[in-house]
Order: sequence, then structure tokens, then C-alpha cells
Amino acid sequence: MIENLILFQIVISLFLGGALLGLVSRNGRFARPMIFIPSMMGSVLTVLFSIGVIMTKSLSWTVPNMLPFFKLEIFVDGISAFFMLMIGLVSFAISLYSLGYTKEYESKKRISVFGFLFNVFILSMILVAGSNNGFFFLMFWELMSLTSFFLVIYDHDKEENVKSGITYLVMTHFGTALIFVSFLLGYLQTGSFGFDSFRTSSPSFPLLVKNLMFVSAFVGFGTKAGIVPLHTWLPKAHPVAPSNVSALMSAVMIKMGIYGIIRTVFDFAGFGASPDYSWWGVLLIIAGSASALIGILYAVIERDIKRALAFSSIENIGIIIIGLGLSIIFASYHLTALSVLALVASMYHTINHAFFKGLLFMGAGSVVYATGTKDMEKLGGLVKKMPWTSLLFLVGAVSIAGLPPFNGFVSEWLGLQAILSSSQIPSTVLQLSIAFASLPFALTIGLAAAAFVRLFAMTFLSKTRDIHMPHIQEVPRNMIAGMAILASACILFGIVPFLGISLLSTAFHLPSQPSSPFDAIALKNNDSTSFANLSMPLVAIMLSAVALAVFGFIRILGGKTSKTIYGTWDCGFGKLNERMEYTAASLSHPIRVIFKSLFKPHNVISKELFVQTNPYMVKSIKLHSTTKNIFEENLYNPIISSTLFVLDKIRKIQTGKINSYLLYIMLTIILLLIFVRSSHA
Amino acid sequence: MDSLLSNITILSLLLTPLVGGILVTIFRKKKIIEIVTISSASLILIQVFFILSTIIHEKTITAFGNAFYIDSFGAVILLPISIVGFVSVLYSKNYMGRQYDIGLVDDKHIVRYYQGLSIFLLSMLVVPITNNLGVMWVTVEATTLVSVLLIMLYFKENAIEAAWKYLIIATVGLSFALIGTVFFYYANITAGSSEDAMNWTGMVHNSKLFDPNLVKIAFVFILVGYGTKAGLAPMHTWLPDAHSEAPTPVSALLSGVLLNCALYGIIRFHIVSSGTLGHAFSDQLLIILAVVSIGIAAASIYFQKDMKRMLAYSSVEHMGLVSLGIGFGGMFGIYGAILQIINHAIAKPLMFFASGTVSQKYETKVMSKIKGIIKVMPVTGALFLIGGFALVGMPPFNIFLSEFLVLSSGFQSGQFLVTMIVIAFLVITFAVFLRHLIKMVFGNPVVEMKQDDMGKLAVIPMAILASLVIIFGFYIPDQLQTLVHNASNIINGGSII
Amino acid sequence: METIQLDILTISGAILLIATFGVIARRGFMDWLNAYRLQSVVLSAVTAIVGYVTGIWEIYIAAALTLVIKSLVIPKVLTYVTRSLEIEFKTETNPYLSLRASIIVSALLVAMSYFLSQQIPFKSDPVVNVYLPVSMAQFFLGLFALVNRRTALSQVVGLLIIENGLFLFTLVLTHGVSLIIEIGIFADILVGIVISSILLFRMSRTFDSLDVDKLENLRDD
Amino acid sequence: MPSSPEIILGIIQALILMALSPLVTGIMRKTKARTQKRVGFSIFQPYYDMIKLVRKDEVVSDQSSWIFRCTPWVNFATIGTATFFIPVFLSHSPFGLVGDLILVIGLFGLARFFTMLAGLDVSSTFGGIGSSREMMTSALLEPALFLAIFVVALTYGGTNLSTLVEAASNSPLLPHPQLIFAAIAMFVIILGETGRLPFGNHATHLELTMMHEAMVLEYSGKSLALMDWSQSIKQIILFTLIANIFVPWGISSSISAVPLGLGLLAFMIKISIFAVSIAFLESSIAKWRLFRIPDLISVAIASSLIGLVLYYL
Repeated sequence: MIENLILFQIVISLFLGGALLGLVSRNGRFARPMIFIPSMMGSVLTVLFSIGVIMTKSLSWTVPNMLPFFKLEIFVDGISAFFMLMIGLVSFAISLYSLGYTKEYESKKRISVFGFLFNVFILSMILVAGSNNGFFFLMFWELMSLTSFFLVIYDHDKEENVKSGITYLVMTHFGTALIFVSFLLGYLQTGSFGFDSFRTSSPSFPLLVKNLMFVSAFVGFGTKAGIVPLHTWLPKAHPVAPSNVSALMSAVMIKMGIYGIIRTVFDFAGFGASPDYSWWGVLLIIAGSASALIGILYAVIERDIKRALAFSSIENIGIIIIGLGLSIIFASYHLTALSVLALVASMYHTINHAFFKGLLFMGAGSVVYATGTKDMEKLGGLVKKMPWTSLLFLVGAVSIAGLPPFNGFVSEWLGLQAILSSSQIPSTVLQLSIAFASLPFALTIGLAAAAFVRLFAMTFLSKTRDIHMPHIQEVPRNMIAGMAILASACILFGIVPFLGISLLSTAFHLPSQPSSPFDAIALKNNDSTSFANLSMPLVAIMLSAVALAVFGFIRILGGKTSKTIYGTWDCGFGKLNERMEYTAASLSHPIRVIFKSLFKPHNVISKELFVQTNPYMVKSIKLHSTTKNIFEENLYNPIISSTLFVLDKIRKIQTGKINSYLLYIMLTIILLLIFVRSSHA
Repeated sequence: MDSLLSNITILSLLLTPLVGGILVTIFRKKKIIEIVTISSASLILIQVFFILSTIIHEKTITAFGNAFYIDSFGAVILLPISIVGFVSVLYSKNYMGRQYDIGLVDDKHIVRYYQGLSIFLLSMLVVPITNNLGVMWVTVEATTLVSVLLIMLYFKENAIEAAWKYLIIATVGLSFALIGTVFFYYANITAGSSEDAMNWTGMVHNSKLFDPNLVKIAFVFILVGYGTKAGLAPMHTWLPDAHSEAPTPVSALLSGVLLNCALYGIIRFHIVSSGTLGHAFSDQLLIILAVVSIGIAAASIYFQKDMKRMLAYSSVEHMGLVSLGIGFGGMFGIYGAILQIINHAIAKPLMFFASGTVSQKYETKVMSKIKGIIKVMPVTGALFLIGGFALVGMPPFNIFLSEFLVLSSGFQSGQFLVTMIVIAFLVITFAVFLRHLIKMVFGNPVVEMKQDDMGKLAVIPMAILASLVIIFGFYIPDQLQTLVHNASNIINGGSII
Repeated sequence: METIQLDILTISGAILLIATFGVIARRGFMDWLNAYRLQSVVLSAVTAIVGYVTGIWEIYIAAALTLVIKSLVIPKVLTYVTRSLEIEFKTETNPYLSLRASIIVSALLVAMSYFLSQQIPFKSDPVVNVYLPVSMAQFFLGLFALVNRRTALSQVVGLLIIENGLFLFTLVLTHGVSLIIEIGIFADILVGIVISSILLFRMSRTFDSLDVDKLENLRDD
Repeated sequence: MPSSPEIILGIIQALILMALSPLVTGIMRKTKARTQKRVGFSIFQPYYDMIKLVRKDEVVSDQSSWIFRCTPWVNFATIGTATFFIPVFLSHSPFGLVGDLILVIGLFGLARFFTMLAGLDVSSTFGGIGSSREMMTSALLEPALFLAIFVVALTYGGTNLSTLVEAASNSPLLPHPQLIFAAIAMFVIILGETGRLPFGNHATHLELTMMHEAMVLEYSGKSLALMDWSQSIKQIILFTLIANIFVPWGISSSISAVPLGLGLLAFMIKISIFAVSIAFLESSIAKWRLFRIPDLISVAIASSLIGLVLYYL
């Protein structure tokens, strides 16, 4: 459709324009609008464009002759458009938010570079979702990594930030290499890097090639998505990035990994409905469960807000991956309806996570903006000073904890139903293993609630723990507006799941589509009795009705009573202060103790005495508790150190002695001559 | 093009640097010789563009009977020589000017430097346009001698050491190349040719008749010989020393162009040997040396302390990639290799210039002492980053495409294991190279420094190269595509899969 | 070809090899220079013979050039450069392999050269048959000298021997490629020697030694 | 669409649960008192308490925020809404079309979320203790509960409570061995969810034993009444669930007066027996150390897993 094409071109030029405007702008009154208004407009148009594509038909567009061999092919089908829609919605909110948020950078550094990178980053994500050629896909993919890397180290004054950035860059490049290998396998089979040719000829690939393609793509895209144990970059990069960038990365960018996995599985790797492929799903479920559980466990004990959110992203990616895995297993056993259910659950969670994680990172950003710290142990009491931020953050926290009537509940409900439906798989081993896999899944959901209670309470409730905190005030209006957009999306997608589900079923061309917003999500047994029903609009109505009713009832029963404000009960102590509050560490202490085999907590107690000889007169006691990162210690460090060991041996050949250099030449010629001799005809 | 015109074209191309060198010798005034050299370099650039456009239309140029012969492949080598020559001369003005200002070099040195530069350019220009492989050898050897002189311009301890190693190793290596050349010549004679037995055109024409066993031995000598000059491991050992100790513009020329000239020699003989033996034999040898080069480069970059040495190892890696592409063969591989030659010639000088400016500013080449370039020199820092990311094959910069093509051809030719090993090495190189680079560019300078990009003339050459790096990342002009395509056809023996 | 010519070929080849071994087996710079001079004279004679046999006049020029440049100019230049040097710079005191071991390795290299030459299918040309292995041997022995020796001077001599080997090699295989290439090669050598002399001179000034062990600053460990 | 009598009956079921919930608490307290050789309060004492509390003025901590104030209402709204989905004496509730067992658990989760926040809002250490413990137990109970539901849902074909209870009431007496294990698991979970011994102790306000009580310590007046009421509704919901799923005797499957009356009677008897027996159990055991609680939960998990294996094999 020609209008879609024009719209798409306008989107590209808007972001490019924003980038260029950013590059030429100087810090000043107009700098931020110059950067972010184009990106907002571009995002809105992206949303319109992708809705257009979903409603009407796919867009394909080819730009020839830019490079030899490869044409810039753009192909936007429902799946791409779904992800573009997500990008557009989230980046609109974040651009709006950034308008205020980046003010703090104005005094410190050039905002122009930020603007350039920000616009290019969003554009590259859109193009990743739209490209239809392996070469350009990888190009935009790496452009996305590169711009996000620079955004991550935007605060490059601290060496630690730069280090985190390097970890991110290297890991993501490792992932890219594997994605490349996957494409190479497809190229080997088809003689082309065009996705179209992958699509058409992949069903006839040999099984081995399909499996290899799948595995390398899974590991490659999984690195971007943050699947355990390839997640280590994520909790490093997200906290050090500016919060709007973390929001974009966590809400949208890591989803491009999911996009890649979906594309690979259902489009390129020649997935077929046969039990041969069910192990793909099993692999996904294993990886997803590990990610979900480990992600949330680290999130529960983390004291840095943004790190905790980053770990929670790992968890959510895990949940999404579990859903995908289930969908694959169902599909491989021809259970189409269930496969659709699992896919919808997974995709619903994808877009939900984009909403609430974007919201939460923006919230965390607002906290940082207002207080200058990310450390929960120093925060607290913000609910009174930043009422809007805390309300919106609460919406995000409840959503991500998977509680009704917010959107997280709907997708987790669907996920749980998909797991419950695993009894229809005609394989006892799979049935049992999926049933057992529900254990980490459910534990994750439970822990997620705990983690976000802790996160919200420690940040916003009670008294500010750091008594030296400067004067705190609510963040500017456009930041709140940015958060409010995503918060309302969370509520909307919770109360009216029809929106999400009809979007998904149209975008993915699913067989069953809901007809009206008030239809319940209904799952049926074979004998057409109801397996499960869920009608979120009615639940919302019931909740408010019950609340109103009980309010009236209590009021009638009890009459009007007054409220007295008084100090918290302190057992008569009278000096309850900030230092006696429950801290973030103590709140999660039980969980740390229970999972101590994972965390390997290490406590160091240091006492300061009044008199050195008398151990009973203690001036102060300090407890320093650290947990270990088992992945770094047991997986990455050994690999890195052994690689370095080998490299160290190799580079020793540069001895500095000219004699040895000449010897190399002599030996080379002699060896090659022997080689030639041995290959004489 | 008629023969008179082509004679004049070639003659004027070669006379330009020669006259430039003579004028430098006559005037001996810093200001004047700078202008003279810059204008001769720009003249060369213009003439090369003229030659290139002719080549695109007419495929070949022959001049002075059969003595000079330019085809698309030669033209592809000519392009980087002229571009890098031009920007290096441009950069020299600022760089050597600063060395002059701080008293590191005097007037005599400057004159000698510019003389050397002109002769260096001249000798490199001959390499891709001569038809006679013996002359090619002589000029490659001449480049060694001239560049040794340029390296030991300062007579510092390290420069003398580097020059000595370079001289001895390159001379020894090139003597192998001569043996190989003579072997080929002998094979040609024994195959019955007499007229132009040393000429490339004659050789490639007769190659089917050569004795296979002789060609095998001959190619090994060529490979080791020119391979030494091209920096293929394990004969690369002189390279980090020479490139790091030379004055920066010379490093750029050495790395960006001279290595290509040497590889050009290998590839020419590869074509001949493929004519005799089929390409499998030489492919195999090229792949072996390429993998060793890429691996050693990866290992050496990690432990590197000196910025320019690190860049030199990256050159080793890229030369490995070029020969890998040639070795893998196929349209993708060869096209990729040729693009890699051009791309490397654009990106590496950019990096050398940036590092030269940085080391002038920080007064050290030791990477651990360099921090926060982006703060001290924002523009140079940004260009440094662009160049660095380009070098490790990050899109949207130019080398991504050529690496992509080379690696794809690896799978296409069925060398899965080799390709996977190379991909692993490339990932390692990526990590270790960027680690160094990013640590230098970001962070806070150790001592307080004034924000200053060291003058316009330091930035302009880099900006030219950087814009090429970016543009070639996603757009290659049709003319260049045609040229590279024709060149690939030549290497592939005229038949493209 | 007559027997007497064949004998001359064989004998001159043997002299060339012996002169090369002289470099390997001796320690003093003057000894090497004399060996080199001897070799160059023989080489120029060989060149002349080849010229006579093939009847190409250009080869005579090459022979004359060889005589002048190699046996006169280059030794002169080297003597001039090293005149001011102290004696310990001029003597190889500490090669990596002892002289005895060096000779054994050299013998192996000579054997290898003969073996290698057999791999190459030649028409039954006695000149080639005799001189090709000799030239290869010279080449490899020169390379071995470079690998084995620690003083810069002996490396220069090694280079010269390699170059003589090359010259012989080119001569016998091609019977004179073309004069321009020959002259190019000569010019390269001459310039190379001049440059290395400058370097030697600078080295002795800067490092106060001509030991290449001093040249180990640039390394990676 | 369900017919209007059905809807009315559904609402009546919900109201019955809400109305009877304090009574169950009263029965349990009375039983406990008797086992401890005390006379104890009247079983209607919780009603009196509630009426008294709603008429009292409140004292609110000066540290607290709107979270603290709205928590009781949120709590009641969520748990009150949950009552609508529970079949009490009629096996199918029309609200089964709106939500299922997982929604009920989700609603409980929302209530707990806010209760924990409220505990932390007042900057009292008691609240912290309570929330911290609740965080741990609830997180661990979640998988146990889900596994138990897994077994039940697989056996009876759905998480829709109407389908579930109907299928249960139609099936013969304990035909499914896996249900026994699910029931064991469910029992442990109910102890944990309601904070009964050995998880916590409702009867005291000691730092060592409190869980729920610690979180609501700062509440008074109407708010406290609501919190207590919600808690007892939650308790009765759980009792009802276990009773109607595992012992579905007497539940009516048709909308006519006699079976409905019988169903109500059966329900009340079952619930009373259940309450009394839990109270007995509570009297006979001591509270466990906090870090032993995971052991108990793992018993529940293991039991459900055995149930699953039994189902599939």
C-alpha cells in the first residue's frame, strides 16, 4: 500500500532529521525540543504506520544499488508491525519523558550527541524489525548495539560505567557473530541472504541445518534478550545508562532479541509441525525458566533500583521465552489452538513488559533525577514528596508483579493456562517436564511480587533513610506525562485485554479472534465445558462495585468517625528515627538465607571498640554482606582467563630478537616446501 | 584510448612525484616544499581519478609498448595509493610542522622527509601499473629502502632498531619473492614463451602450459616473499616495529598502501598459479597464512601497550582477511577481499592520523597513560572512535561489508571450521581492540589539559577519511562497484560463479 | 658442452660454496669480507662464462658490474664505515650455534638445496644443473648466517651472501632477464648497503655496540 | 448469558461467605480456648469486635501515606471480589464466566501486595518484620499452590471453579489418588496463607510469632475492622475451596430450593468441622522457626509433584 510506504519513509526521515538536528544543536533553550520533538513525531507515525500495516496489508520496499550483492529490502508484516508498534508507543512516551529528563545533562555535557544517538537508536530498532535481508538486518542490529552502547556510556566520567559498556558491547557482538552464523547457514542453503528466500526454501533444509540455525540464532538473539547465562551484560549496562536509555533498552531493545527468535523459529529455520522440533521448545523452556528464576532472585536482593529492574527484565524475558517454548512444543505436536494460546501469552507479555518496564525505568529515572541516587538504602519517603511519580511507579510495580486488574496479570494468566494445557501433549516425558517447569514459573511470579513490594516500599515509603538527602521535589510535568502514558497503557491492557489480543491475533494472523471488548477470554475443554474464563472488564467493574459497596456499608454501620494523626507506635521508646527502619537488605534477608546456595552470601563484621583491650565496650558494629555472582565466577572468569592464557602464549612469538624473526621466515619456507613436496602430484 | 594519450597519462603520473621530489630538493624551504608536495599529491589524485574513469570504460590501459599495463585490479590498488598519499601529505604539514616546532626535527630532516615521501609515492605508484613482474619486484624493494630511510628519520634508539629489523627482514623476504618471480619466469620460458616472459600479460596468457610442480614451489617462494612485505604472519614480525616507530604519515602509508602493494604481488601470482594448477593449491596456502595472521593479531592486540603497535597488529589482521577472502574464492570472497583492501586503506590511515595527533597531544604512545581523548580533543576523539569501530568491522562502517563478504565466502566454499575459527578470532579481536580504544577515548585525562584539536590541518585529512569510512558503509558508488567487480573477474580468472 | 667447460663450472661452483662456508666458519669481519670478495670475483667470472656460453652481450655488462660493485665498491664502503669501530664490534663472539654445529647445519642446508633443485624439472642444461643448487645453498646459508649471528655486521654480510645467491640464481635460470631489471637489482643492493651502513654507523653511536641483542626494546612480552 | 436467578444466587453465595467469615474465626477461637481449658469468647465475638471497631475513631501514623490509608479498602475490595467466584452451596457460580481460580489467587496477591506495603509504610520495625516474613512465605507458597492447582485442574478439567466443583461433585468418592496428595499440599498451603501455626500465630503480638498481625499493627478503627474482616473472608474462601473441591458432598447442582438448602447446610457443617479441626491442630503444635518454614512448604510441593506424577502415569 503506497500510503504505508510514504508513512514509513516519513518516519525514517523524521528520525534522521532529529538525529541531524541533534548534531547541529548547541545546548540551549531549543536544543531539547529540537531533538525530542522529531522523535516524538516519528514515534507517533510509527504507531500509525504499524497499525496501518496490521489492519491492511504488509509493506515491502526495496532500495537497490546501494551496495553490491545486497539490496536494502524492507518488509513489514504483522509480526514486524507488532514490534514496531511497541517501539513507537514506548519511544513516544520516553521521548516525552526525555524532554524533561535530559535537562540535568545540559549543564554537564553536550546534549547534541545524546540527541543524535537517541534518534538513531530508535530508528535502528525500527529498521531491525523491518529489514528483510540478512546483511542489512545485521547492519541495523549492530547499529542498534553501537548507538545503545554510546548511550550507555554517556556518563563516561566514571570508569566503571565505561567498563560496563564494554562488557555490553562485547557480549552483544558475540551474539551478533552467532546470528551471523545462523544466517550463513541459511545462505549456504539458499545462496542468498534475503529473508524471502529463507522463508520459501527453509522447509526443505536438512534437519541438521535447521537445528544448527536455530541453536546459533537462539544463543545469538538470546544474548541480546538477556537469557541466563548470557545475561551478565544486562545488570551492568542498564544501571549505568541514563534512565531514559535504560527504559528504551529494557522495554524495547531486548525485545528485538525475542523478535529475532520468533523470526528464526517460525520463518527461517524451517520449523515444521513434527515432534522432531519439540526439543527446540524444551530448550527454550529450560533457558526461560532459568532466566526467570535467577533474574528475579537477584532482583529481590539487589539494592540498586536500576539494577533490580534490570534483573527483573531478565526474569520477564524468561517468562516470554517460556511462552514461546510452549508454543513451539504445542505446534510441533499439531496442537494449533494451544500453540496460539502460548504464543499470545508470550507476545502479550512482551508488549506488557515493554509498557511496565519502560514505566518503571522512567520512574527510577525520576527518582534519580530528584534525589541523585539509585541506592534503595538511602531512599525512602518519596511518596509524600513525589506523589505522581510514586503513584505511577506503583501502577508499574503492581503490573509487573502480575496482579489483577493490571496487564501483567493477563499475560501471566495466559501463560499459566498454557502450562496447564500441557496435559494434551501426547508425550508423558514432555507433560511431566513442563509440569515440573511450572514450579520455577510460579516461584518467579511469587518472588516478583516480593521484589516489587520491596522496590516500591524501600524507595517511596517510610522515611528517607539518608538523612543528608537534599531538598526533593516532584519532577517536571512532561516527565510525569511520559510515565502516565505507559501507566495508562498498563491499565488499559489489563482491563481491556481485548485490545492486546485482537491486536496480536490480527498481527500474527491467528485463527481465533475476539469479537467484542467485553467477551471473556474463554478456554474450553474437549467436551466444551469451560476450562477457564477471564473477563477483565467485569473484574474491574466488580472490584470497584465491591469497594463502593463496602464503603457504603461501613459508613452506614459505623457512622462518621474522625482520624487523629499521631506518631508511629514505638513501644514507648520515643526516638524512632530513620536508622531504625527496616532496610532493603534486611527486608530480603529471609530470601537470601533460603537461597544461600545461589547467592553465597559472605558477611564481614567489623567492630570498633572504645578501648582496644575490652571487647565488650563496642562503639559501632558494621556488617558488610556481599553476595557472589556465580555466573561470573564459575563461567565467565574461567573462560576469559583460559583464553587469555592461550593468547599470552601466542603473542610471545614477538620476542624482539631479529634472529628469531628470521628463523620464523626460514622455518615457514622450509615447512611450506615440505608441504608442497607432500602434495606433489 | 590511443597509445600516445596513454603514454602521456602514465608518464605524467610518474613524473608528478618525481618532479615534486626534485623541486623539494631545489627549494629546501619548509613552506614551499610543503605546498609543492601537497600539490603534487593532489595532482596524483586527480590523475588517478582520470585513469580510473578510463579503466571503467575501457577495462585496460597499455603504455610504452607493453611496459605499463593497468587493468581494473591495478586500478583498485592505485586508488588507495593516491587517496592515502594525498591525505598523508596533507596531514604531514601539520604533523611534521609540530615536530619541527618542538625541535624534534630540523630543516634538513624536513627536506629529507619530503624527498622520501615523494620517492616513496613514486615507487608505490609503479607497482600496480607496471606490466613487468621483475620491475614490480624492484619497485617493491625500492619502497623498502625508501621507507627505511623515512623510519629512521629521527635516529632515535627505537627508530634505529625498527629500521634495522625492517631492512633485514624485508630484504630477506623479498629475496624469496625474487626467487619465486624468476621461477615463474623460467616456467614461462620453458613453456615456450620468449617475447614478454617476465610480463604479467604474457605470464597469465601462458599459465596453462606451465610445469605444475615448478609453479608450486615458485608460488611458495612468492607467498613467503611478498607475504613478508605484506605482513602475513609469521613473517609479520617487522611490521609492528616499523609501523609504530615511523612518523605517523609514513605509518599511514606503510600500513594503508604498502601492504596492499605487496599483497597485490601475491594476488597477481595467485592468478597465474591458479591458471596452472587450479586455484585450490594457492587457496589452501593463503588460507593457512591468513588464519595464522588473524590469530596472532588477536593475541597480540590484547597485551599491547603501545597504541601504534596495536594498530599495526590490526593491519596484520586485515591483511589476513584479504588473503582469506582470496583464498576462499568465489565472487563474495574475492569481491570482499578487494573491498577490504580499499576499506583498510581508508580506515587504517584514519586511525594512524588520529593516534598521531593524540600522541602529540599526550606526548606518549603508551595507552595506559592516555585517557579521556574525547574530552581533550572532541573531534579527534570522535574520529578515532569511528575509525576504531570501522577497523573491528562494526556497521555502519565500511569494513563490515567486506568482512561479511569474506566470511560468507568461507561458508560458501565449505571451509566451515576455518570460518568458525576466524569468526572466533574476530570476536576476540573486537573485544580486545575496543577495550583499549574505549579506555583511551573515555574517562578523565590523567593531567589537566587544554581542550584543543591540534589544528585544522590535523582534522581535515581525518575527516575526509572518516566520511569515506561512513559512506562506504552503506553506499558504494556504481563506478566503484563496476571497478571492483571487474577486478574480481580478473582474479577469478575471468569466470565468475 | 665440452668436458672442460663442465669442469670449470663444477670447480667454480665449489669455490663459491667454499667461500660461503668461509663466512659460516669464521669469526672475524675481515675474514668474511675477504670470503665475500673472493665469492664475488668468482661470481663475476661465472657471469662472464655464462655470457660467453649464451652469447648475450648484456651479461658481460652484468659481469663487469658485479666485479666493480661487489668485489670493489661494497667491501670498500663497508671497510670505510667500520674503520672507526672497535675490534669487538667486528668479531662474532657468541653465535647461537657453535661453529661446529653451524657447519653441520650448513651441510644439511646444502643437502636440502640439492634436494630442492631435484624437485624442479629442468631441461638438461648443465649450467642450471650445477649452479642452481649452489645458488640455493648460498641463499640458505646466507639466511642461516643471519639467523645464527648476533652482530649487525655479520648480518650485513649474510645479506650480501643471500644477494650473491640470488644473483647467481637469476643468472643461471634466466641467462639475464633484461638489463634494466639487473641494473635495478644492483641499484637496490647498493642503496641497501649504503642504508645499512648508515644504520650501522648510527647503531654504534647510539647503542655503543653492534650487537643485535641490544635491539630488543620493541617486543611484546 | 447466565439467567438472573443464577446471578442472584451467585451474589447470595458471595454475601454468605462475607457474612459467615467472622463466625468461622469465632468458632476457631472458641475451639482453641476450649482445648486450652478456657471458656473463651462467644463465637460471635468477632462480629461484636467489628461493630465496635467501625464506630471508633482512628489513629493514623504521621509517617504514613495514602498507601496506608487506602490499603484496607483495596484489601477488602479484592478479597470481597474473590468471594463471587467461589461455589458455596451451588456447584456452578455464574461468575465462573468472569474469573477462575487463578484470578482468585491473583486477587489475594493484590491484597497481600498492599498489606505488605502498608506494613512498610509506617516506618515501624514491626511492619518491616511482618512484611519481610510475608514476602518470603508468600513467594514460596506460590509454586506450591500452583502445583496443587495443577493437579486439581488436570483432574477435573479446568481452573474455572464452576467446572471444577461440578466435576468434583459428579465424580465418585475420591476416585483419584492424586487428589489426596493435592489435598495434603492444599492443607499446608492454607495454613501458610492464613498465617496459622506453625507459620504464624494469630493469638499473640510477639515479635517472634507475628506475620499478618505485624503488618496491620498500626491500624485502628474502621481500617482495622476492614483488615480483620478481609482476613477472615480470605480464610473462609480457602476453607470453602478445600471443602468443595476435595469433599464436594452435598453441594447442589440445580437451582431449586431443597437441594440448595441441603447444600447450604452441608457447607456449614463442612466448614465448621474444618475450622474446628484446624483449631485443634493449632493447639497441638508449636510455631516453627522461620527458616524451617521452607521445609514445610517443600513438603507441600513434593506432595503435589507426587500427585502430578500419579496423574500422568
